[in-house]
Amino acid sequence: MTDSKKIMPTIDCVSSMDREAIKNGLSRGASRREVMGWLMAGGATIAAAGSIVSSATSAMAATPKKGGKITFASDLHGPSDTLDPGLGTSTIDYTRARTHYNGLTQFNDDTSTRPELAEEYSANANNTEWTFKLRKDVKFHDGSAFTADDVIYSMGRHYGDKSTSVAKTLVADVTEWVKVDNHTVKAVMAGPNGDLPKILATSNFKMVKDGTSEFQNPVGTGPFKLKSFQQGVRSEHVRFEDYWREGANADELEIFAITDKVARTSALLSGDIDLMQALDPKAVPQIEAADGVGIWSVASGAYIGIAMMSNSAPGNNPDFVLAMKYLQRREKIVRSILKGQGTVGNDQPINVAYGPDFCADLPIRDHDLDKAKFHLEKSGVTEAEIQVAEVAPGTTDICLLMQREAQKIGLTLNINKVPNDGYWGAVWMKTPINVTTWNMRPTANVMMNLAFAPTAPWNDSLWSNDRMGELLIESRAVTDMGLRHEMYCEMQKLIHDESGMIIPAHRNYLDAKSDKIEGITRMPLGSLGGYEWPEFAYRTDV
Amino acid sequence: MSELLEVRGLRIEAPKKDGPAIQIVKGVDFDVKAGEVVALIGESGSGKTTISLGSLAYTKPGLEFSGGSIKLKGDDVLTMEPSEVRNLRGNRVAYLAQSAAATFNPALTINEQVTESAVLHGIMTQDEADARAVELYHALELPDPDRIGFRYPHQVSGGQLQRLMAAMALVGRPDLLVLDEPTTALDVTTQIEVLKAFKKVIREEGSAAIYVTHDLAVVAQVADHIVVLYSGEVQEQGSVDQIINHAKHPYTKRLMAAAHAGPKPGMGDKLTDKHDQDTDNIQVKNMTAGYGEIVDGKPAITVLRDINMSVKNGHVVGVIGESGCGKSTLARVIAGLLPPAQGDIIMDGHTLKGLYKNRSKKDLQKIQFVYQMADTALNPKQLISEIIGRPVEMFQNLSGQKNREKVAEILRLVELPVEFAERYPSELSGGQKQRINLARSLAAMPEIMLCDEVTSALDSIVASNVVKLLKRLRDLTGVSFMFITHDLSTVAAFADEIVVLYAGRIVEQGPVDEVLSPPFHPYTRLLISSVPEMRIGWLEETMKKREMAVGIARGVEITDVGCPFYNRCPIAISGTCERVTAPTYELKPGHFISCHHDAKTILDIERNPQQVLHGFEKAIPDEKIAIIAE
Amino acid sequence: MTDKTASTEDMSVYDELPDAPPKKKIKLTWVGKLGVSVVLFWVLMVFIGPYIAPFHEADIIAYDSFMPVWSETEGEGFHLLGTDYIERDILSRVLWGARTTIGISFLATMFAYLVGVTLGIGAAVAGGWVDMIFSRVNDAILSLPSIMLGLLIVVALGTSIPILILTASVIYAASVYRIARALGQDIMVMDFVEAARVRGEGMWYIITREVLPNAIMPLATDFGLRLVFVVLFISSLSFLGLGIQPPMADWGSMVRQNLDGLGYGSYAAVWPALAIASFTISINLIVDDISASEGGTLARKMIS
Amino acid sequence: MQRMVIQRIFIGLVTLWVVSVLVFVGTSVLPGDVAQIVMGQSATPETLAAYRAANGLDQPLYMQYATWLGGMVTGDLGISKAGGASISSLIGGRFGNTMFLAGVVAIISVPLSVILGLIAAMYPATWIDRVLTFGTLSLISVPDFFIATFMVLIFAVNLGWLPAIAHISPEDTMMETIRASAMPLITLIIVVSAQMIRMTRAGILNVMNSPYIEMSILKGVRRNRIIVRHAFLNAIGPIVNVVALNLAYLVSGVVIVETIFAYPGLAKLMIDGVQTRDLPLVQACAMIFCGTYVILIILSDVAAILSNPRLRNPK
Repeated sequence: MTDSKKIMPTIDCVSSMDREAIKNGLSRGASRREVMGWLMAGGATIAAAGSIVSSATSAMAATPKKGGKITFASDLHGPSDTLDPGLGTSTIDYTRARTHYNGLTQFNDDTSTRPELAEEYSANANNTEWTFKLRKDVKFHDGSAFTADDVIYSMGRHYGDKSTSVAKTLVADVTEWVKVDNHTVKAVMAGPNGDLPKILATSNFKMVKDGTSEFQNPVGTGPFKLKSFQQGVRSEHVRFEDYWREGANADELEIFAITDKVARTSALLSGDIDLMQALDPKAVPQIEAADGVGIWSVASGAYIGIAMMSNSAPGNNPDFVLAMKYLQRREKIVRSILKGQGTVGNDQPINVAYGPDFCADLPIRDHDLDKAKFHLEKSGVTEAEIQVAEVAPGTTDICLLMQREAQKIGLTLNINKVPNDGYWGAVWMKTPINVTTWNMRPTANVMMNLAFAPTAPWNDSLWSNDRMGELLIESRAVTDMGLRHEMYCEMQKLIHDESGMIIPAHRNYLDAKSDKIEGITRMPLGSLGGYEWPEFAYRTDV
Repeated sequence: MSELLEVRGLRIEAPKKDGPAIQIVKGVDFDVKAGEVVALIGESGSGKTTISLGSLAYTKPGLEFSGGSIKLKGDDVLTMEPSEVRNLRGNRVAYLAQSAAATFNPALTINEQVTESAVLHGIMTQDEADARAVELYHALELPDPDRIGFRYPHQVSGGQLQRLMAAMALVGRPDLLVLDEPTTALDVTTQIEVLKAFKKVIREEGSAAIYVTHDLAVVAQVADHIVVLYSGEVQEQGSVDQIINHAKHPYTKRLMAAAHAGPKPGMGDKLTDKHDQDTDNIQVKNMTAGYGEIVDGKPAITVLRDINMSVKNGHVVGVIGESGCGKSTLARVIAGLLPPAQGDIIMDGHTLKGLYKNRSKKDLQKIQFVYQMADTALNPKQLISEIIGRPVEMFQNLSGQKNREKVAEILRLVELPVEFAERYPSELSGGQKQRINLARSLAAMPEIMLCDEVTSALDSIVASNVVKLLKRLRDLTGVSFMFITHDLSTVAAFADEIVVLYAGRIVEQGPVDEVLSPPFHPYTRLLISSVPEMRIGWLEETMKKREMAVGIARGVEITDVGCPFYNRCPIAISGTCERVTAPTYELKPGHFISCHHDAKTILDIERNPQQVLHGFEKAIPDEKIAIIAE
Repeated sequence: MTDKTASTEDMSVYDELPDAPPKKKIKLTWVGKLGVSVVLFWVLMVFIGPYIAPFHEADIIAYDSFMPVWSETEGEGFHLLGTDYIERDILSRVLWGARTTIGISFLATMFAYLVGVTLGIGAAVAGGWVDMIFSRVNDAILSLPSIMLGLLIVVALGTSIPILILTASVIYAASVYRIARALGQDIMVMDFVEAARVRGEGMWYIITREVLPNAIMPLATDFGLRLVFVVLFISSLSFLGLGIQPPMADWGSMVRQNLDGLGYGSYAAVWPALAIASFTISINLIVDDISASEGGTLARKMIS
Repeated sequence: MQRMVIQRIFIGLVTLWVVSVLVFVGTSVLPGDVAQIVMGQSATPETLAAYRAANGLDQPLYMQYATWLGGMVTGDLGISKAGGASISSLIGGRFGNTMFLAGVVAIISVPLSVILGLIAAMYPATWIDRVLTFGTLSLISVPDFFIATFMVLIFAVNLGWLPAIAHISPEDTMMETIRASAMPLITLIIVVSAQMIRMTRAGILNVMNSPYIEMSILKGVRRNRIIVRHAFLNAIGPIVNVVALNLAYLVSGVVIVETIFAYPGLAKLMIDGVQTRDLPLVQACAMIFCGTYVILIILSDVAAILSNPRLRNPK
C-alpha cells in the first residue's frame, strides 16, 4: 500500500480516450518514459503524469481473479436503508445501488465520465440538448431487455411533487426527457449545462426497470442480483451471469455496517470483513502496523468546514471571520488530527483534486496569531459559541484546536457538542456558527454552485455574492481553457476572501481493506473509489 | 447419680477492639445429673442464656469463651473439633428457644425441621425419624398429631409451635436438653399446658435438662435443682426445696419477693381520696368493633361484641384475657386507632369521634396509649429529650428552657436520672425504656392511660418495679389507668376493677376483690387456677382439677351464637349454652357475670366439684377422659 | 441507675441489669479502610486535581498522539501516563476528569435522591391514590431501558452538563423512589409512628422526624451504589456520543475516545478506565464492609 | 393467591398504558423532523412536504396517538417512517436474535451466579469470598464497552479464536449461531453474572441473621445445608427479582454490546429509530421492552409468592 500512504491525487487532464491509448501503449510495450512524454506533451504536470502512468500500470499489473466472496462493512445503516436509487443517501445505499444497477454514464477515476448503459452521448453546440444512445445488449435481472422506456421511467421518478427523489434538484434544469427511438433518449435543458453526464453518473440516477415501484427485491441491470436484504442488518448479493459486460469478479458480496468505528477496525483486523469504509484517522497507525491489511486513502476535494452564518452575529462581522480564518493551524490539523490523510485547505472548496479548475496560485492562508488578534480586536467580539457534531472524523478535534488558539488571542470560544443525529435538520444552517462537511462533487462548478451560489439552498454560510452568481453561470458556457481557469480562480479567491466558510482541510476518503482484495477504483467522489468497487474488486486468494 | 454435665469456672466475655473485654460470665460452676432438671434463674443480663448455650459449645456473635470447662459425660465441649461440635449439637445436646415463632424456618414444613438433625446426624433414617416425631406429637398432646407435621409454622398456634419445638429437640433422644425461657411468651393457660407436656416428656425420655427462666413459680414446677445467677455469677444454688422454701441469699429473697403470688382478693392497696374518684372518666356503651369493611354495623372480622364498661377517674381497670380475646383491640378502639362499628365511647359527657384523626386535640391529649414493646414504641433515632419533650411542647405549649425543665421533671417522676434526656433509647435497659415509654404518655398530661401489656415483656423484678411506679403515678397525678394484661397476679395487686374478656365478650367485671372471690365465672376460675404458684407440686394438683383438663384441652372458638366459652366450660349446659347468648346479671353492686347458671348454682359447684360431671362429660370428647383419669 | 423502689435496703445493691452489651459501632476491616482512602483521594482530586495537573485538560501540546507512558515533549514536559489520541496529556486529563466525572455523578445522584426520596416517602406516608399514581408512572420509567431514556432526553434537550445531570437524576430517581417507598412503608407501621399520629402530629413532622431519621442509614449505603451506576451510565452515554462536552475531560469519554489506541498497545484508554474502577470499586468495598458488619456474623459460626 | 397474581397483571397493564403515553409524547417532542432526517441533506421543501403528507406527519398529535394505539392493540405495529418497511418485518428477525441472546445468557449466567453467590455467602470474609467480591466488583466497575472491546482485541484480533462480529443468519445451525455470537454472549454473561452474584450474596446474608439460622446451627446442621436449604429458600424472593431485572436488561439494554458486535438486536434497532426519528419504530420497541419488563416482574412476583408458604397457602 506504499503508494496510497503519500497523498497522491490521481487526477490529470487527460480524457478517458487518451487513458485507453496509454494503456494500449503500455501493453504494446512502450517504455514508461515514452508515455510520460506523450502526456507531458498533452500538458499534464509531471506528478499527474506519473500518477496516471503508475495507476495505469498497476491496473495492468494483475488480471482480476473470479470467484470468492467479498464482505464490506460500512459505517452507518438502519431502518432507513433503501434499495431505491432515488432515495439513497448513505454510502451503504450508494454501494448497494452500484451492485444492482447501472447508470447511463459512469465516472472514471479522474471524475471524467464514460458511457455505461449509454454506449455514447453527446451535446448540441451550446450544451442545451443531450442525446444518449443506449446499448442494445443490456438485460435486466429478470431477463427483459433494457430500452428507452426504462430510461424515461427512471428519470421521470425525479420530477413532480409526488416525487420523493432526494436528487431531483440536480436534474431540475432538464425540462424534458424525450424517447427518440427504442434505444435513444434526448434530454432537453432549460439552459446550457455541460455537466449533465457527470450528474447522471451519480448514484441517485441509476436506471430501474420501467414501472418498478417496489424495491425490496430490485430488478436492475447491475452486476449483482439481490440474495437477501434486511434493513439495518445486512444484504447479500450474487453475481448476475447475464451481465452485459465482463461483469463482477466476486461470486458473492455481503454488505452491512458496523457503526462502532473501533469494532469496525477490529473486524477488519480479525479478518471478519474484507473492506471497511470510514477508517478513523486515529486508527491509521494501527492498520499500518498490522499485517494483511492496509488503508485505502484517496485524496479528494471533500472538505470539513466551519460555517459562520453571514446573517447573524458574529458571522456578519468580516473582521471576526478573518480572525477565525487566521486561527487555523492547517498543517497541524492535517498532521495531528487527520494523521496525514488529508490536504491543507485554503478556505475555499476547490483543491488539486479538481484538476485544471483548481487555482494553485492562490496563496495558503497561514496560521497568524497577530493578524488574528488584530482583526479580532477590530471586530470587538470576545465570546462565541460553535455547534459541533462529528460530521466527519476529526471535526470535533479541529474545533478543539481552534478553541485553544482562540484562547491565545483572548477569544472565548465555547464548543457545544451536539449529537450527529438530527444535526442536519436542527443545527446546520440554523445556528450562527456550526460545522459542515461536503463530499467531493463531480466538477468544481457543481461544487461551488451547490454550496456558494447566492441562491443555492445549501449555501452553508448564507454568503451571498452576486459576482459569484454571475461567474458560476457564465463559466459553464465558456469553452476556452484559459479564460475558464481565470474565472474559476476569481471565484475561488472570492470565497477565500469573503465567505464565512472556513475550510481548514480537505479530507481523503480514508478506508481500509484486506490485502487479499485488489482492483478497487480510486474515483475520489466517494468512499472506496466512489462506490465503484463492487463490479471491479476481486480476491487474490481464489 | 453420675454427673452428666460438669461446668467449671466458666468464663465468657465480649472482646472489644479498644479497651478490655466486657465480662459476661465470670467463673460459673454447676453440675447437671442425668435425668435431672437444673434451672438457671436470673434477670435478663444475668448471663443465664449465655451459660446455657455454652453447653452447646456456642456463644452469640460478639462473645467468646475465655476460660473454664464444660464437660459432657467427661469430654470438654469447649476443646472439641468442629466435626465433634456439630455432632454434639442437636444430637447430644438439644436447644429449645424462647420464641418458637421466630425459631422455625417459615419456608420449611414442620416435619422437615423436627426430623432434620436426627437424620443429618445419622441417628435414624427419615422414616424412623418421622415415626418418632409423630410419637412425640402424640406425647405432647398436639392436635391432629399424624398430620400436623406436614403443615408450615405459620399454620399452627404459638403454644403448639412451642411444643413442636420440644419435639424437634427430643427427636434425637439427646442426653441434655437446654430450654431457654420456653413458656415466658405464652398465656397462662397455654403455659400450663406446655409445662405439663414438657414435664411429661422429660420424665418419659429420662433426659436431663437445663431450664433457663426468670420465673420462680415455673421453676418450682419443673426443676429439681436451682442455680440463681446475677450478672454472670452464681449467687446461690441448691435443691428446689432449699431455694423455694428456705432461700438464704438476699438476691434470691428479692427474686421471691418480685415473683407472683397467686392472685387473691385484698392484694391491691386501698384508693387514696386525694383525687375525685366517683365520676366516670370514660365510658364504653354497646360497642362492637373489628377489622375489615364494616357492613351495617358488622365488621368483616368481629373482634369485640357489645362491650359495656367504664373507667372512673383515678381508678385502675384491669382488662384480662388470653391473647386474641380482644383486650388490645379494646384499648385501640378507645384510643381512636380503630373506629368502632357500633356503640359509643363517651368521655367527660361527650361522645368521642371514632377515628383519632377526627378527635379534638384536647381529646387526644386526655387519652394516652402505652405500647407493650418499648423497643418499637420509641423512635431509636430520637433523643429522650425529644421523645418526651415533643408531647410537652404539643400539649403544654412549652418550648426551650421551660420544655427542658418539664422533661427533667417527668424523668424524675418516672425515677430516671435527668441525664437520660441526652441519651438514645438503645442506650437504656429494657426496664428503663419502658419507663421512658410511660413518661412520653405522662408528658401529655392525660386523664387516662391505656397500658397494653406494659409489664409482660419484662423480668419479674423489673415488672414489679414498673407496677410500683404506676401506683405512685396514680396517687401523684390522679390519672386513671386501663391496664391490659394476661397476668392476673399483677392485676390483683394493682387494679381497682377487673374486666374479664373472652372471645371478644365481657364475661365478668367488677371490683377486683369481688371478681377474685367466689362465685367465679367458669372462665375467670380457669384463669385464676392457671397462674402458677410458687409451690412444689402445684402443677400436678392443678392438672388433676377436672375443669383444667377440659379448659386447657380446647382452644378459643369465636362463635356468633351462644356462650363462646361453651366448648371449654366444665359446667356447660348442653343444648342451652351453645345456642343462647348468656344473660348478664349483677351479683353485687358493680359486679356483673354473664352465665346461664345463677350465682347459687355456681357457688354450689365451687363447693363440691362432683356435681360438675353431668354437664362436663358432654363438653368433653372421649380421648380426653384418659388424661383426666391419670 | 439506682433503684429507689427497692423495698429493703440490703437489696438495693442489685440494680436492674442492663441488657446484653449495646451493639458496638461499625468497625471497618482493612478492605473497607482501603476503600475509604481511595475515595478520599479522588474527592481530594475533585478539588485540587486541576491545580496539580501538569497541563490544562484541553492542551494539545505533544508532537504525537498515543505517546507511551513516561515520554517527553521537548520544551513542554513529561507525559507520565503518555498522551491521548490528539496529543493531550493523559495524567492531566485524568486529574481534571475527576472533577467532571465525580462532580457530575454526585450532583446527579443528589438530585435523584432529592426527588426519589421525597416522592417515595411521600407516597408511603400518603398512600392511596397518590401512591398508586406515583408508583405506576415510576414503573413506567423503570420499564424503559435507561440508555434509551437518556438518549431521548439528551436528543430532545441537547447535551450540556445541566441536561446530563437532569437525565441521570430522572432515570435514577425512579429506582431511588422504589427503595425509599419500601423503607417508608416498613417504618410507617412502627408503633412510634402510630404514637406520633395519635398525638396529632402533622405529615411534615412524621416524615422529617420519625420516618427519615430511620431511613437515612440504608439510604446512605444505597447512595454509594447509585453513585457508581451514575458514573457508569454517563460513560455509556459517552459511548453514544452524548456524554460530556469536549474538551472537558471525563473518564467515560476518555476511555471511549482512546479505545482505538488499545489496538496497538497504547494505555491511553486504560488509565481513565482504572480511575473509574478504583473509584467505583472502593465505594462498593465500603458498602460491602458496612453491610457485612451488620449481616453475616452468624455465618461465621457455621460448621461445614 | 390468584387474586394477588391478577392484581399484579392489572398493574402491569396500567404500566404499559402509562408507558405508551410517555413514549408517544416523549418521542414527538424530539427536535429535527423525520422528513428532514430521512431525506437527508439534499431534500427540498417540496420533497419534505410530499414525504410528510405520505406519512401522516401533518396530523395533530392526539390523532396520531389514537391511530397508533389502535394499531398497537390490534397487533399492527405500523410502517417504519424511514425506509417504509413494515415495523413487524423490521422487528421480526431481531426479536428472535434478542431472545436468543438473552435466553442463552440467562441459561448460563443465572445458575452460575446463584451458585457462586451462594458460595460467597457460605464463606463470608474468607479469601474465596474476597476473590469473588473483588472479581465481580471489578467487572461491574468498568464501562461495558471497555470490556467488550478488550475481549474483541484478545479473542478475535490477537488470538483469532472467535469472530469479532456476531454474524448470525437464520440458516445457521445452532452451533454456528452460538459460535458466531460467542463474543456478545461471553461479554453479557460476564457483565450480568457479576451483578447477580453480588445480589445473591447480599440476599443470603440478609436472612443469615434470623433466629432460625441460629437454630439450625444449634441443631448441628452443615454449612452448605444451612445456606442452600434454610437461607436460600427464604432469600428466593429478592434474588428472583434481581434476576428478572437483569433479564429485562438483556432484552432492552444491551445497545452497546449489539453495537460493538454488530449484533442485529432490538436495543440497537430502537436507538437507530431514535436517531432517524422513526417514531413508530421507537414506540413499538418501547412497548415490547416495557411488555417484557412487566411480564418478567410479574413472573418474579409469582415466584416469590410460590417460594413463600405464607402467601402460597394461608392458614
